[in-house]
Amino acid sequence: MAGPVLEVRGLSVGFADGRRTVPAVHEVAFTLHPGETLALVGESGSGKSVTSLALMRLLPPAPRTRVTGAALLRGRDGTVHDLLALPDAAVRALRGDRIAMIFQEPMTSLNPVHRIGDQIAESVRFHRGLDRHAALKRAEGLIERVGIPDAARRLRAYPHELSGGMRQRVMIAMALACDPAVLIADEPTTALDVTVQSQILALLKGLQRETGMGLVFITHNLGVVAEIADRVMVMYAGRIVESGGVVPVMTAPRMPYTAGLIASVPRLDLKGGEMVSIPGTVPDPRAPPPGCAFAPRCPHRRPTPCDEAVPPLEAAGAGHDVRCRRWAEIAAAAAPRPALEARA
Amino acid sequence: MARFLVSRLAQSLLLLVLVSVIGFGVLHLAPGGPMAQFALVPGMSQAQLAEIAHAMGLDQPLPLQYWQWFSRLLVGDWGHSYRDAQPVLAVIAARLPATLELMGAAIALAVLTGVTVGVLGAVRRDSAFDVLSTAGAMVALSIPTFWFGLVTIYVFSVKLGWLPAGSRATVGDASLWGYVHHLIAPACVLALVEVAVWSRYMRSAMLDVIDQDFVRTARAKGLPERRVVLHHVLRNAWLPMITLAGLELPTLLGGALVTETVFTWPGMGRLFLDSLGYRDYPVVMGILMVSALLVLIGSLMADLVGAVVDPRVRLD
Amino acid sequence: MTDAPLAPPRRLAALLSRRPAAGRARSGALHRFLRHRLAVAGLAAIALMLLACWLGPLLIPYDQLFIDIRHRFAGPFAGPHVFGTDQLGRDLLVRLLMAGRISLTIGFAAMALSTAVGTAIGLVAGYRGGLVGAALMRCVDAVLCFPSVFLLLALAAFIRPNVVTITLIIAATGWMEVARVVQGQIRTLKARDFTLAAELMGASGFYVMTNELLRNAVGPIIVAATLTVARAILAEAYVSFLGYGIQAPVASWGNMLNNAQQYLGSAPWLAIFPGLMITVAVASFNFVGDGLRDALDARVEL
Amino acid sequence: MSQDHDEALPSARTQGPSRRRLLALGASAGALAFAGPLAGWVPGALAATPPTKPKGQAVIGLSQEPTVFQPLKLHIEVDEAVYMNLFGTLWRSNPDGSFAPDLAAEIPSVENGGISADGLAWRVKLRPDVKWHDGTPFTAEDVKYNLALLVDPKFLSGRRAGHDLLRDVTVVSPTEITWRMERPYAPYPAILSWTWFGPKHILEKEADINKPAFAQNPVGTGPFRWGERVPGDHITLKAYEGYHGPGPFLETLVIKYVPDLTVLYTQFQTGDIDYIGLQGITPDHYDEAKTLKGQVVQPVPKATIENLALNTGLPVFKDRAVREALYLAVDKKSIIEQLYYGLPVPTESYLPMQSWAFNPDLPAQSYDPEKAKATLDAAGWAPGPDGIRVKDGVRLEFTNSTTAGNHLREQAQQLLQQNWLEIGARMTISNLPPAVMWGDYWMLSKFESAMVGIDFMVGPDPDATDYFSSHAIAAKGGGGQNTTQFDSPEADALLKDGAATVDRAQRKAAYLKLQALTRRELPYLPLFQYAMVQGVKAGLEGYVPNINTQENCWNAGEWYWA
Repeated sequence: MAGPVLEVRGLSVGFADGRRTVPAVHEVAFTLHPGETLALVGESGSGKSVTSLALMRLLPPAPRTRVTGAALLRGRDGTVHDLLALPDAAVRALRGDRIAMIFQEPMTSLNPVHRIGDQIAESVRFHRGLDRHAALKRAEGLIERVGIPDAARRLRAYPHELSGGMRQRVMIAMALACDPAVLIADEPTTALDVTVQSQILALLKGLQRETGMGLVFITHNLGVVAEIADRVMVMYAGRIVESGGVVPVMTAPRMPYTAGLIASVPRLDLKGGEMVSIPGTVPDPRAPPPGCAFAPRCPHRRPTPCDEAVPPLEAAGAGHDVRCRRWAEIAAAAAPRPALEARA
Repeated sequence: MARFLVSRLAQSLLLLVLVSVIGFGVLHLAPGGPMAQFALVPGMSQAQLAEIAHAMGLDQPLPLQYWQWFSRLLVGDWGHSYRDAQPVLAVIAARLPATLELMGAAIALAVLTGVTVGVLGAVRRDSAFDVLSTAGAMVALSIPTFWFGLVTIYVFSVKLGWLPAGSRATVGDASLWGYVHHLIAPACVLALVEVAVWSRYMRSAMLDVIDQDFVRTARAKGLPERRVVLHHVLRNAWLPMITLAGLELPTLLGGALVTETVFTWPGMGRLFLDSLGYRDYPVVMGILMVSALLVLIGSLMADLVGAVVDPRVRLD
Repeated sequence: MTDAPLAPPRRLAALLSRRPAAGRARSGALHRFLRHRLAVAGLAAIALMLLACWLGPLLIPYDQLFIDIRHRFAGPFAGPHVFGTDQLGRDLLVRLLMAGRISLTIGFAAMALSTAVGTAIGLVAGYRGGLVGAALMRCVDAVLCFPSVFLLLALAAFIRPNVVTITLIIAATGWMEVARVVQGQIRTLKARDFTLAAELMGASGFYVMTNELLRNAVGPIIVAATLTVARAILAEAYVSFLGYGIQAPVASWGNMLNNAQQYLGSAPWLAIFPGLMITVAVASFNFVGDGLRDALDARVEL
Repeated sequence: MSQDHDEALPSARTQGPSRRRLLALGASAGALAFAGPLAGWVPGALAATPPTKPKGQAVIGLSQEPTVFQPLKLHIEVDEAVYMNLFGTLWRSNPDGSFAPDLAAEIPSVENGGISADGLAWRVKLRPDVKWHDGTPFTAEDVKYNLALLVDPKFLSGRRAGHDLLRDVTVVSPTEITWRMERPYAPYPAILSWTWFGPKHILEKEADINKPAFAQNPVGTGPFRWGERVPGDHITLKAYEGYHGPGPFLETLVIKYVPDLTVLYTQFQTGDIDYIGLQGITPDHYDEAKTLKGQVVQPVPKATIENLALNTGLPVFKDRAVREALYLAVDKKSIIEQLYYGLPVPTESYLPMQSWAFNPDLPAQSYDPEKAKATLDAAGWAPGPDGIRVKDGVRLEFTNSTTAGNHLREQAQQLLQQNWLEIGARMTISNLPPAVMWGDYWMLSKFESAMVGIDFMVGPDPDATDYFSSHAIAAKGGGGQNTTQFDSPEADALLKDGAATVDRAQRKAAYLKLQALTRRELPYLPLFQYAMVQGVKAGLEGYVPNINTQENCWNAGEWYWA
């Protein structure tokens, strides 16, 4: 492979709140290679969606948000563009073409008053300059490709005439319209029935194989991660707290938070098994804890070193990073299945 | 669809009957009457007056008068004007086009301006433009239309001499410009309140839509902002506006009456005032019925058009 | 189910939304109202106007009715009459303020009346529902079919105009919206549990209506009432302007305009001051209504 | 007839000409229709000659809308502006008060044998060359039909009084008609001067004579024929080339309806309107209008007298002393000079000063509150605790009404209110919409006091029976407009004398006495005789104000552009 298709460096996002700026994302960095799937995992408010919207430049403009860092996207011709530094028009030319996104709510993410064919074709018409007829032809192909039967007829359907799963397929078709190099999928299955979920995941995986696109898959559900991701990046309170290959992170999480997330996955093999959850809530970004942001909810918390300062991201193995002062201690002391389970 | 139409029509007819009862009651229970004009005829004796009243059916009990009027209405006979003996429908029909012209121009102006201001205000929310246009709309809603009309005449006709002071056209000048020239001031005055209403509604409808997910989807496609706003936000936001157009009809008609008075516009509103002065009951009732009819048709049309342009709505 | 432990990112939505954070709702309607600068300005203007109209005339050494025919059409801001004099040589300022008393009184009285009637009809229609409710609401619809100006003029042409009758006819053409708002509100409230709870506890219909439903519909009613004051002032002005309203020598803002129309060329201040007073008064009530709408979170559009 | 100076009143004012003595200084006497420029009216340009073919257009602006186009039907003053130009009368009144034949070949008189010495037998000769606008010849049959229709009980006639005295109307030949009068009635020639005729051959075919299709496309014998009507806006009349008299010189005559007086004036100012009819330019604009370039603006006297009508049927007004005192307390000078800009002329009579029967020797009122108080004191009206006078339990307190919306009159009312309060009389203003004011409220004397402009004459004739005869009190079952309920046997006798003879000297003697009587008894407090500010665009020749007609566009057939 010819190097990463997307490289994010030191991405930080802050929201203006009155005269202050409330930080939402700190110094996020990652790389994405063609054909690779990176799962971005975290609770609500962890900053994963903000990260993706910042990459897409879909956050409100400057005075309301402050975005710093770089997001280098490799263009079709091999040139590298910094998504965060380009003028709006240049970003628009890449958005929907080289980098595309699908959203969590298929029910509301489609425009209710336009036919889905037109909505899919719209992107092609703009990026490829096709006329309406040719664009619709292509849309029909895309609809078939995302597994919707009777494509020619569906083209003329309105969103409200489709089920949630169908709509998400339409969203995917729309995102794939211009063969993007990077697809960001923000919780694409959360709002769907479980059976539909796996269909969509399978579809995404299949399409990725066909096109070789890089996939950033955002979810709060680690069960899904295991199915789809090559690498995992866990976020908490706007920071990456653990990242690495899917196997090491899922089997041997080093960050207590990651461990908690894994434990909270409902398991089909445990019949009637109790749901495990992490107590407490995500800290208010306006008043973050002084040290480790997870410390207030962490079973392994020690005032020292946990509350002293924000811990740095440390290497915990090959390509496996973790943001915890005590990861080594905890790992040494604990059994493979972390202690959180007991707290249920 | 058919069932919807039938039930709506039935409801509208019921409303029309109610309207006619209320209108008839208000008019006929009040003091004064059409006999005043006959009483001033030289040599008219009280006995002759009584004869005329009898001939006009004015001496009968009110419910009976109503029934006679209404049963004639049912067969399409709206009666004759007491004043000039012409059929009421002909009298109204002669005046309606002027009113419709004024209303049409005003609504076109109001929709165009109001929608633009509302869209810009929503897109640039909290900008100076937004704050000023919102406050401006509120003030526009508060200016008495007749006063604004007077000031307009004073400034643009009397002081500056740019616009004609009232009337629909200069007699003998049948040019299009002649008509447009006369239309400018009254249409603007009538449009003022409507611009305010439309921009406020448009802005809030836009804001309802602008934060929705599908707008983000459109942006994610890399569409130019212009297209996002016009094709995606506006296309959704103007759907409730169609209903508004229906709801605004009574206000607009009322505003037209006021504007017609100030600008001596030869429309239905002016006729209404003149006929009230003469207690020309058949004409006054006719105008009330026609305006109620317009209002009902307007709201029905708004529903129908709304259903046609909004794929989500099914009428049944 | 997967969402149970970790809710989807609602807070993000709150952050991204550029609307005032919902989280601040707790700081109360008053706070939200006060944040509405135009509404506060409107309230201040109304207070000032009430004060000026009721106290001002006591401080001005002219009688609003005293005719001094030799000093007619004195210009404003020159000489002893601050706002000049009118066509009969009366002091314009004191007339403006006395007219304010009349216009505002009619505004408030018509509001009170139409709100009371509208609320009563809306309550009954909303609570009773069924045939009675439908019949009442059809009547509301029928009256709404008339452009209110038509109805107002039809009524005005027949009455002997004075403050009471003018108030009555304005109220008669202004209660329908309130009725609609209340009826709609009551219907949604009725569908909620607490009505049922009250009824199960044996409360009478009247009790439920007044104590439970009405109390909960009070926000929209207040907003509607405020906007009704604005409408009533405009209505009075128009009727009086046409000469069917408040009669000379008593002044109202509307009939001051009526008399001033023909002097637009020679004495424009006679038309400008009353027109401005109407605009300021109506705008103030509209601003307050708008602020209340936000503060009480009542979606009322009149 | 009550006349109001604002819009939308249903007053069927049908007044007519009177003899203009004072203003007719240079008038060419005689039977010709054209009576030279009036003293007091200065034409805009040097006299030019009329064109040989009809040319150009004149726009007449009116603040009320003509809507009745069947001239015999019940109509109002403004409708006559159309009749004057579209229809013909047997004869019409000149500005000097003489008659000029129109459809008649000559004015019937005792001298030429048209009227018998006792005034009962009439013989009218008609012009042989008159054709209706549709080409049908006009004949005596038309006259007979019209005279019969006017008194047809099924017809909503514009005037029955006078016509109902006719008996044995006989067509002698197509150009000659005769009839007999039930009794001598002096005003009848005057009444005929504003009785316009419609075509028998069309009207007799109407399915319902009260709802005539004729009104859609009226046909007359006047100098102009029907063009088109845009309701609510204007009526266009076209030159009738077959007209039997002089003219028409204008190709088009437009009668435009502009209900708002201010807008009407503005359109006159900007030149959209060439002449403002009816009440003309409002006095408020007089000073400004005088300075207009390109417009000739001047006050023109009207026959209407502004009055305070007191309902003498009420206890408070029964006492002559009260009426006298109220009159003394009226600051007439301020009303005329300040409120009406000095335009009207103060008067003590109910007749215009131009009438041949006008009495110039009546005592002049002077504003004297002290004398008014003394009068009331002497009559036993003593001030009560609140300053309002009382006598025998009757408080000196009453309402005053007029049509709502008449600005100048409302100002005068307010001034009077202040005047009267000074002498201990409280007047409350209670103005009403026209349809209420002029209905039973006025006709059946339900008002207390009213401010009205009245033209008391019957056409050009000074007969005021309708207003002062005790048989004309509608509230007591009479037919007439004696709404003040003035009941005086002396007045009845004088009125009877005046109407029963055609001898002018004899009539004048009766009317002079009657004027002295009403000045003394004061059923009406006379304020002033109206003068309207009228204006025409410079260059419009042939315009001549005529106090004897309702409308000064009476001779528009002879107008032309210089």
